[in-house]
Amino acid sequence: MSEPLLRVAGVSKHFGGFTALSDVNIDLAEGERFGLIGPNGSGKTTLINCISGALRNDGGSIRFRGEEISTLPAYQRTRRGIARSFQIPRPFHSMTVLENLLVPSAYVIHLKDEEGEVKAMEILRGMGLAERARSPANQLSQVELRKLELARAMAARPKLLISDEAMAGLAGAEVDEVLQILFKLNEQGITIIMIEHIMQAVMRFSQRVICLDAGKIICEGAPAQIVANPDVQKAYLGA
Amino acid sequence: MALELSIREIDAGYGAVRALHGVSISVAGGETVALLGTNGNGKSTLMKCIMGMVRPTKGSVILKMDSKDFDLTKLSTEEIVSLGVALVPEGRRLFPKLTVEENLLLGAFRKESRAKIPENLAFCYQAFPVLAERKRQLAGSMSGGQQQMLAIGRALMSAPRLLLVDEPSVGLAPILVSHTITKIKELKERYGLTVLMAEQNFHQAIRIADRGYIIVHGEIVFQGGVKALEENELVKNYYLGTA
Amino acid sequence: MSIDLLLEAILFGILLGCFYAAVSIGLSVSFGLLDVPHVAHPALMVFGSYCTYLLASTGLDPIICGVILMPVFFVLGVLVYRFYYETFEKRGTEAGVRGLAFFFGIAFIIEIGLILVFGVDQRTVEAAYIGSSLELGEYRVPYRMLVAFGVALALTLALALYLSKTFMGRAIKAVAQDEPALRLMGANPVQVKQWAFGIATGVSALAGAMLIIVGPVEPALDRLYIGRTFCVVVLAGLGSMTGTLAAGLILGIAESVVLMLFGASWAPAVAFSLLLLVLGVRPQGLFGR
Amino acid sequence: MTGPIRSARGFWAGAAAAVLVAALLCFFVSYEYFFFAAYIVLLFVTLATAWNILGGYAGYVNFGTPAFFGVGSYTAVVLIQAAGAPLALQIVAGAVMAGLLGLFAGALTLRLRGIFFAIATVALIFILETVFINWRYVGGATGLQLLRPEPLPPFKSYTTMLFFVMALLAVGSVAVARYIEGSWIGRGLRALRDNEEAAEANGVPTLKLKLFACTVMGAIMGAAGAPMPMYLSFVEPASTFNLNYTIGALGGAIIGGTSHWSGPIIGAMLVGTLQQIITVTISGEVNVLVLGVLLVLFVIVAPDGIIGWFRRKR
Repeated sequence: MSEPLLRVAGVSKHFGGFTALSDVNIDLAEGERFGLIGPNGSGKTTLINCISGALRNDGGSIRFRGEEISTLPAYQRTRRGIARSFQIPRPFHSMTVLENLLVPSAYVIHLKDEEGEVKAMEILRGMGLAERARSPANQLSQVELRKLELARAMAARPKLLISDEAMAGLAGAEVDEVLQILFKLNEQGITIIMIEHIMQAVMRFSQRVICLDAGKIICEGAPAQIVANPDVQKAYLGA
Repeated sequence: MALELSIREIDAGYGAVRALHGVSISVAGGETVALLGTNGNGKSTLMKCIMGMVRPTKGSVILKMDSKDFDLTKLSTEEIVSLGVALVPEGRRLFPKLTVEENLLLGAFRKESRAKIPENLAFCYQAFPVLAERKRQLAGSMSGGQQQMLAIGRALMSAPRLLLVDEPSVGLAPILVSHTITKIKELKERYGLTVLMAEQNFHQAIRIADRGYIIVHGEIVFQGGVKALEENELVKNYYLGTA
Repeated sequence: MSIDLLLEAILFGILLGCFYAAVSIGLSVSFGLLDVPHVAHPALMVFGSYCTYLLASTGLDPIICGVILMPVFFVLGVLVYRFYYETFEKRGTEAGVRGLAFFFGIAFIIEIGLILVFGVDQRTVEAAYIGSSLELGEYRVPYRMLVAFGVALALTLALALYLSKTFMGRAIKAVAQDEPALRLMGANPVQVKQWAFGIATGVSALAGAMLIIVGPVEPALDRLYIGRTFCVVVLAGLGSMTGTLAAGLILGIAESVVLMLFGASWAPAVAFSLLLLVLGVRPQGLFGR
Repeated sequence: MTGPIRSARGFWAGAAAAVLVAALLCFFVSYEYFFFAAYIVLLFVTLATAWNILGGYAGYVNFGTPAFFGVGSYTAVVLIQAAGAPLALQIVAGAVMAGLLGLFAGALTLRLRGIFFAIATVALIFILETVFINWRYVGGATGLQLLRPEPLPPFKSYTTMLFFVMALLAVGSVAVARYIEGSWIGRGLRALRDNEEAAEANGVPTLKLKLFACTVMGAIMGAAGAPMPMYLSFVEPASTFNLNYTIGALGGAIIGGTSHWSGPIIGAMLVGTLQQIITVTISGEVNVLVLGVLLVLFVIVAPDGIIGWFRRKR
């Protein structure tokens, strides 16, 4: 059997005396829509920071397309096909929306500006952000900033996209809009990890869900199984 | 005790994102009230509105104390703290490079609480013996459960009358969650506190609460006594998103 | 090289080291604890030396002059921080580059201002303990070094005690770690920082007085002390008071030994080289947490 | 996409015109002091432009201009002493040595916060000054008199020739800065200045880019320092490793504006000219004081510099 797209094996992470992750194992198949849930502070963001390279895991291994990546710097991981959006948007505020997208297109895809702009405009149109292309990033609304996060991640043409709470704080219609964008990207063959607090969204989107609690995986399965799982109920509702 | 917190019809948010829509809740003196809901639904924002860390764009937050009314939307966080309101913040927010004892003593920064330091410190150490054993240790080097104890202890050092606790269960293993919640109940009884606790762990929270509110997408969708909450089938749906 | 000479160098280094700790302790608060890129700290100190020089010309003891100047410098420090806060910290964006440029400009203005008023000549003060030495067997220890040593030790210990035993002191240590959490303790972070910066500046008045007791002072002296003070503060691990004392001793002994082995012309490079070494090898400092 | 191409043509036309004007001045101005003063203004343009590559685009403050500049100067002196090397070789060697120094300083401290890099660059100045004070071969603390060779034809004096060389260096450094600013390198530098973690996540090798910028900055400053001993016919540590170069480079860039390559040109021209006037009419100290006050004022009141005024009005 060939190796999965992403294999997280026995990963742990500590901050001082605090254990943020312990023995986390995840296999992710190509093209999957994968949900990562868990109560606040359960280690979701720490886990994706370890996968994307913003943090180094203390123990365990992370393999992407058969290659050990856990010692690579973040930019190398992006170049190998892992892109992410940030929970709190981090635009390059001195640049326009379009220029924001030209950063990954120059550094990851190695496109010349002319080609990069064409591709970036395509992505922006797909996200309904095209008319804002020439606006400075620091003038965007919250929804637009979230879209910019996703659009910029897409400009790196990732094989794996990690969406870190791209919908937090958005209203109902806006949630649907972002969700549709993610579905569309998945149809193009991109594997997606979605971290979300909005349960309806995760459950609608994901084919498979993992629930973290206090740094450990407590349950894994299809959305319906997860909702029915007593451990998950315990993690959220308590015992 | 003459104390009442009443929040009426507040809207609040960050930039263009509205996190609270017309939320009204009230907490009477001596009560333990639970604010229930999963994350991202506005619990922390509400706590911050009470503490003056987020300003509501609409509505009022009034603290009645000893027949005086304080409009908390007009006061700074420091002034609210000195009225006798303490918050155990989400994620604990300890000073990681200070020792356990220094963290506790900082809790007693407000002038009204300084006289009672020996008494309060002794009580903290009695309630949480682990803090006494580790009083010279740096706060950042302690485990998650110990840090939560310290955060609660630190809030108590200010000798508050109204204690707000934001997500005490965050990042804790189940056994510690239960332990922490039990402690809050003990402390409440011992000090005669009024407690408002934001918590997503439903069953643990209503174990010690008198009443509760369920908040979903920044709106109160259900309120009632413990019995009503327990018997309500909708709770699970609200929580797990199957509604 | 004889053991005797080495011992003498180490003894002198210890005296010098305590003095270096004392002149760095203000920076240990303003940069180490408050995270303000205060490259003008040594210039303010030299400014303190010149103020001492003026006051001492009335016949006052220079240490007394330094103590008198402390409240004045405290107020100056409060004003400088207030200004820095309103202009840079509050606005947030790119405070780094502009804050650094601001303090560098201030240092420059102080230095040139002193040159315009006092000229480039060295200035000294008079006191009974300046010029004579204590004979300890075959060693001679200048009294001025002993006086500076005593005052430095007292100052360092007093500040360390203040920071760990008082409410305001603890708040100062906490403020850069988590400002919103400090608000929840009922303290206003801006007021805490303002107070702390006042103390750091007030302390540098006394440090300036010691500077002119230990040796003659000229306007450009602050440049050397950029190296010494930042070396001590970084080596100590930002904001650690006991670390500051230890780091001061390390620098003092290192300088004194280099002075003995290679001569005075190499001494200025010691602090700067040690600083580079620490930054490259262990930027969290010896006592960093 | 005709816009960028047309403006590129405009730039090169302007650069060629600048060089041509410099050449014409060499033959039609006979007042020697003019070249002496203009050389310094052009030197400041070069230094400020180099400073801005790291300071403006990447947001890392360098206080060590004299260190890079001085390494260039002393590399030239060593070559003159050892082999009587020609000016062009001195400049190239100065650039290489100062570029290596930039690489070293960057590798040591560019992983850290900007303040640590800034302090480390101060350290470089004093360490190098101490080294050269103790190095007899290049004159030690007292310095060294240097004999100027005959100017190359068609220049009528060595000062005129140095003026022209410095004009070439200034134009060259602006061209380099402009290329970096407009290329993927500049975009990466701005990205990491805006948000380092987001830059990494978008494929920008932040440390490598910073090292590159720091090396280029050092090399340009070194090249600008190499002709200085011949300009003065003298070299000594105190005036070579002088903090006035720090404030000149930093002040020129910040006063002119750091967001565009034209900012440091405008700022350095203004500051350099003003300094020449004040030094002659009042005193050297007052001139530095004015520069310090201007710098602080601009940082407070007009953080986007002079070009910020024009950009906002547009």
